[in-house]
Amino acid sequence: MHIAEGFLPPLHAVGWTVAAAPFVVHGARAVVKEVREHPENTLLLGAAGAFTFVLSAIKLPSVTGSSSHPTGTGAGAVLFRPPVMALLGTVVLLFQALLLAHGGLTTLGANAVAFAVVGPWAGYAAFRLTHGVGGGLLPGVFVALVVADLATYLTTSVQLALAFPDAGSGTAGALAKFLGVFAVTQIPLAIGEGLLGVLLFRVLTVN
Amino acid sequence: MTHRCLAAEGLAAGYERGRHVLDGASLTVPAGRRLALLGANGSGKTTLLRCLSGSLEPAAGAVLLDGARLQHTRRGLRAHRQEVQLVLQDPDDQLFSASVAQDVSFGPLNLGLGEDAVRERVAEALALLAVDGLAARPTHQLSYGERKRVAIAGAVAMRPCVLLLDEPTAGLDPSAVTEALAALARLQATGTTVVMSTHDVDLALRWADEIAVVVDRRVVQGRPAEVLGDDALLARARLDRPWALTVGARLRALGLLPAGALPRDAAELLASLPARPGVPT
Amino acid sequence: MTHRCLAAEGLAAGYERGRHVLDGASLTVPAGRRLALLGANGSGKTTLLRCLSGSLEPAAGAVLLDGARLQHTRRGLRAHRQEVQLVLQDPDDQLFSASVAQDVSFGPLNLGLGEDAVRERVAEALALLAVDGLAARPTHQLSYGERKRVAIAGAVAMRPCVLLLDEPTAGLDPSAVTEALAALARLQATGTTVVMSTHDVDLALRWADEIAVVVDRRVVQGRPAEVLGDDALLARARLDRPWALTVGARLRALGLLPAGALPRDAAELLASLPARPGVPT
Amino acid sequence: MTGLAVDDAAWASAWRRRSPGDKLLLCLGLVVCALVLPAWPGSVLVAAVAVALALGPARVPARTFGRAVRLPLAFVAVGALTAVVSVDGGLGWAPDAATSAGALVGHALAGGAAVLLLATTTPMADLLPALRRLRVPAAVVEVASVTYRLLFVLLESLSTIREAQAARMGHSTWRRSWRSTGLLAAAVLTRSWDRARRMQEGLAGRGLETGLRVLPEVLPSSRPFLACSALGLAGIVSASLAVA
Repeated sequence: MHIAEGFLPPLHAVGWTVAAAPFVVHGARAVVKEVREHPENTLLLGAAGAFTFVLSAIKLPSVTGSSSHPTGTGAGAVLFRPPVMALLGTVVLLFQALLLAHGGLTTLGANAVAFAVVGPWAGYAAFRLTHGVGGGLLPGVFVALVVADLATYLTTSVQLALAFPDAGSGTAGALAKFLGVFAVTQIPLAIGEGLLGVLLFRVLTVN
Repeated sequence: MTHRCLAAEGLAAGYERGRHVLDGASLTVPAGRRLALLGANGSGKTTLLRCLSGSLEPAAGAVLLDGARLQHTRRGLRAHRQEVQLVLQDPDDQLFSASVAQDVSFGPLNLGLGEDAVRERVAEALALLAVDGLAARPTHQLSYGERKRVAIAGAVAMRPCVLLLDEPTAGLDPSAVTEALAALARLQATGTTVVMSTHDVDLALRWADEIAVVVDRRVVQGRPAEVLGDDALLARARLDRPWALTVGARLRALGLLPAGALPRDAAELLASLPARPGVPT
Repeated sequence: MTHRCLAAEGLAAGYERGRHVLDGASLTVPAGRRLALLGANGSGKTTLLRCLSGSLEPAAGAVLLDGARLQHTRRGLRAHRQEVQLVLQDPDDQLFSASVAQDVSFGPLNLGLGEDAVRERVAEALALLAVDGLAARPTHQLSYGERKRVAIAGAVAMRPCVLLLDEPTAGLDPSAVTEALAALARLQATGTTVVMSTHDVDLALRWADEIAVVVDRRVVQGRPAEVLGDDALLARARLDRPWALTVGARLRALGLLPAGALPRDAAELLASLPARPGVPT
Repeated sequence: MTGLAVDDAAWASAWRRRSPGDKLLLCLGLVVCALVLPAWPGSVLVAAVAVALALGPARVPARTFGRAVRLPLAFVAVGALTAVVSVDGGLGWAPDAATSAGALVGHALAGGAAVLLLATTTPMADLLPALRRLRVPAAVVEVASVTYRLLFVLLESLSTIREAQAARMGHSTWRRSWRSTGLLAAAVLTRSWDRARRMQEGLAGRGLETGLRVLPEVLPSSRPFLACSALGLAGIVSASLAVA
């Protein structure tokens, strides 16, 4: 659920961009350091970005009747760690905005916070937590991807609610509205993405 | 597996730089015969094979199996895919499971067969392609030639009546080509009609009973000697004439080969030539 | 670019199933000549080319450029790569940039050349490969044959003395093969020594001045007619004899070709044969 | 795939040889106008100018542009409706619901059209080097460039593998389709690693150890273009302020 270009009021667009910046800069620093030490890893990082983009282009077998695509950033967080995902996720969002008309440039900051920062960190935390309490790899992956997806959706809803508070019940009411409306597509999608993650990691660990 | 007749009528399909790759292409795959589909790269061979297999829905025209038109519905495709299977050029696009046996079992499992039936199909397909020794190997450890044969086995395990192969010999060395052709001969013996696309005119002459050339968005079909001897057609198709036809024609003119002789490769040519000088034929 | 002599001495390299792919392989690339490196798939052609180019360090033996041994140090490799360039079989392994001109500029930039010099090199390389019309095109829109030629241009822009090509004609249709060979001829005219690996014996006979066959972990090198006429060697190498040699030998025995004639392809064979029956040669 | 359509349009656009910096200034200017100016007539003017420039001088196929503009519509419509519904004490419309919804849709469509004008005239291969001048680190631009190149390679693998799976009935039921999709995702991941590893070797001979620097084409900035852009943007601003 990318926020479309022009949908956020200017102040909000600027605010979210400022909020995303430290994370993206931190990710960029990590990437610059990695590439300085191992220039050939530029290709691996590029491949990781391309995989994240392509993963989000995979059509999940229909859950709700409409075609749905995974966010891809949860799997990326588990595979490549959240700091790198903050940068790779933002690059992928930029490509989605410019190649697929999915998202936008002024909403890039807001989308980056949801997809490239909150989603990956929440998913990764859930992954470590599941591990900590003795859950295996696959349950960890499932939880991580579901949580990453839900956290992304929650963040986007908060962003919309802050931008468009309800006339009577304010931001809280607006949040309930947006969560409710998008729940129809996002909750089955989150479970679907978790399932795909399990299938993906199962194949990888068998190999 | 009884032979069934696959045909295409007036296909328009594919899209590149504002026009169709194929436009008005018709083709009949004669049941039980070996058909070589010739064409330069980019001529539309793959597009035609994808239409015939049901992977690509043509913009116009129809694909017919025993006269019945292929419907691009879930049910129509399901029925078609049990009869017609396509093996793509790059084996890596078809091997997506960890081990050879698992990969070959993918299709039969999807047909809803029981475990024993699946095992039987897998064993049969691997044996036909002479890759039974590789069953337990991980796919990424195989050589290119082995991967190609395993990919074919995956399609063969579906027991199709018609097997379409896109450039099955591309990238193979001579001995691997010989092995691949032997495997196709075994398949044909089990009743499968084999269609192979290639741009190797020498191979097409040696192997095929029937030739179809993809040229100018259409298909020209006929007997090998006829089609491969048509220099104007070959030039339009950006193909060469097989050397055996060129050399054979001259040797016939010189009276060294009998009038009707059409040697298809070096061995046949040597067999038809006199062994010593001065012996008239 | 003056011709320089590249050689390998007693190489042991590569590792597969507990033994080296090459063991005791020696080869001399004669400066300015066309060398075809023949061998079945998996015989070690690519391993040998990778050693020669410096991208693989042999376990034993040495690679020599004008008699000087290649040192696998940063500096040694840097110097070697300015003289010797390898083009891999799959062009997608070398095209990392989305634009053709940008991709070709990668090597010259790394040589530390200024912008104008880089642009000149890019233009020259694209022109030599006859892909100058593609400079502004995106890599992902190119056909396979175009991508192959752009990958070669990327190496040519380094202005190597020796250009090593792994299966440059694999997967190309006849007209693309002709174009690729013409490009290689232009390169040679500029003073580059060209080495090409292939398993197409007919092509090797037609193209090469010198043949090296990778067989049993070693290399056998010699003149085309000699090496390609050695049936025992070819059988060990799992290769066929070129048809032109087989047919030529019989026609010489029949007195239809002059004793020394060694036609290398259909055109040369026709030219050497009498035009009408009864005319003795 | 629509993404490829936008990219194809960018490479074929009549504005392909214009400086990416010029186009970036014009399009960002339009986006800011779409966002800041009142929807009527600001958004309408921005959208009209973006569409006219794309279909006119830039010669972007109308079909491509139209399809891409429609993509975010579902989100925009649902989002705008939700924003103007009031849940305070039962469902109802917020005051000025129609106006606010219209404004939201207007801003979004105009902004979308402006971004699309950039996307359909400027390939990533031109845009990414231009980011260097905005002080984005070289390493980041290089990683993004490799991502751009590889995503086409991987998208092709993705569609071919899916097609091969479908041919062997891998998507004939819901259950099998899930299993196949898992295999598909794993296959694409292994291929992306494999690609990167093979490229490392393929590029070593040309000096990978110093990074992935390339020389972008010279696409000089045009003063008339910049002047027209500034005039046009000023026109939109003053017209909007005059009407509003």
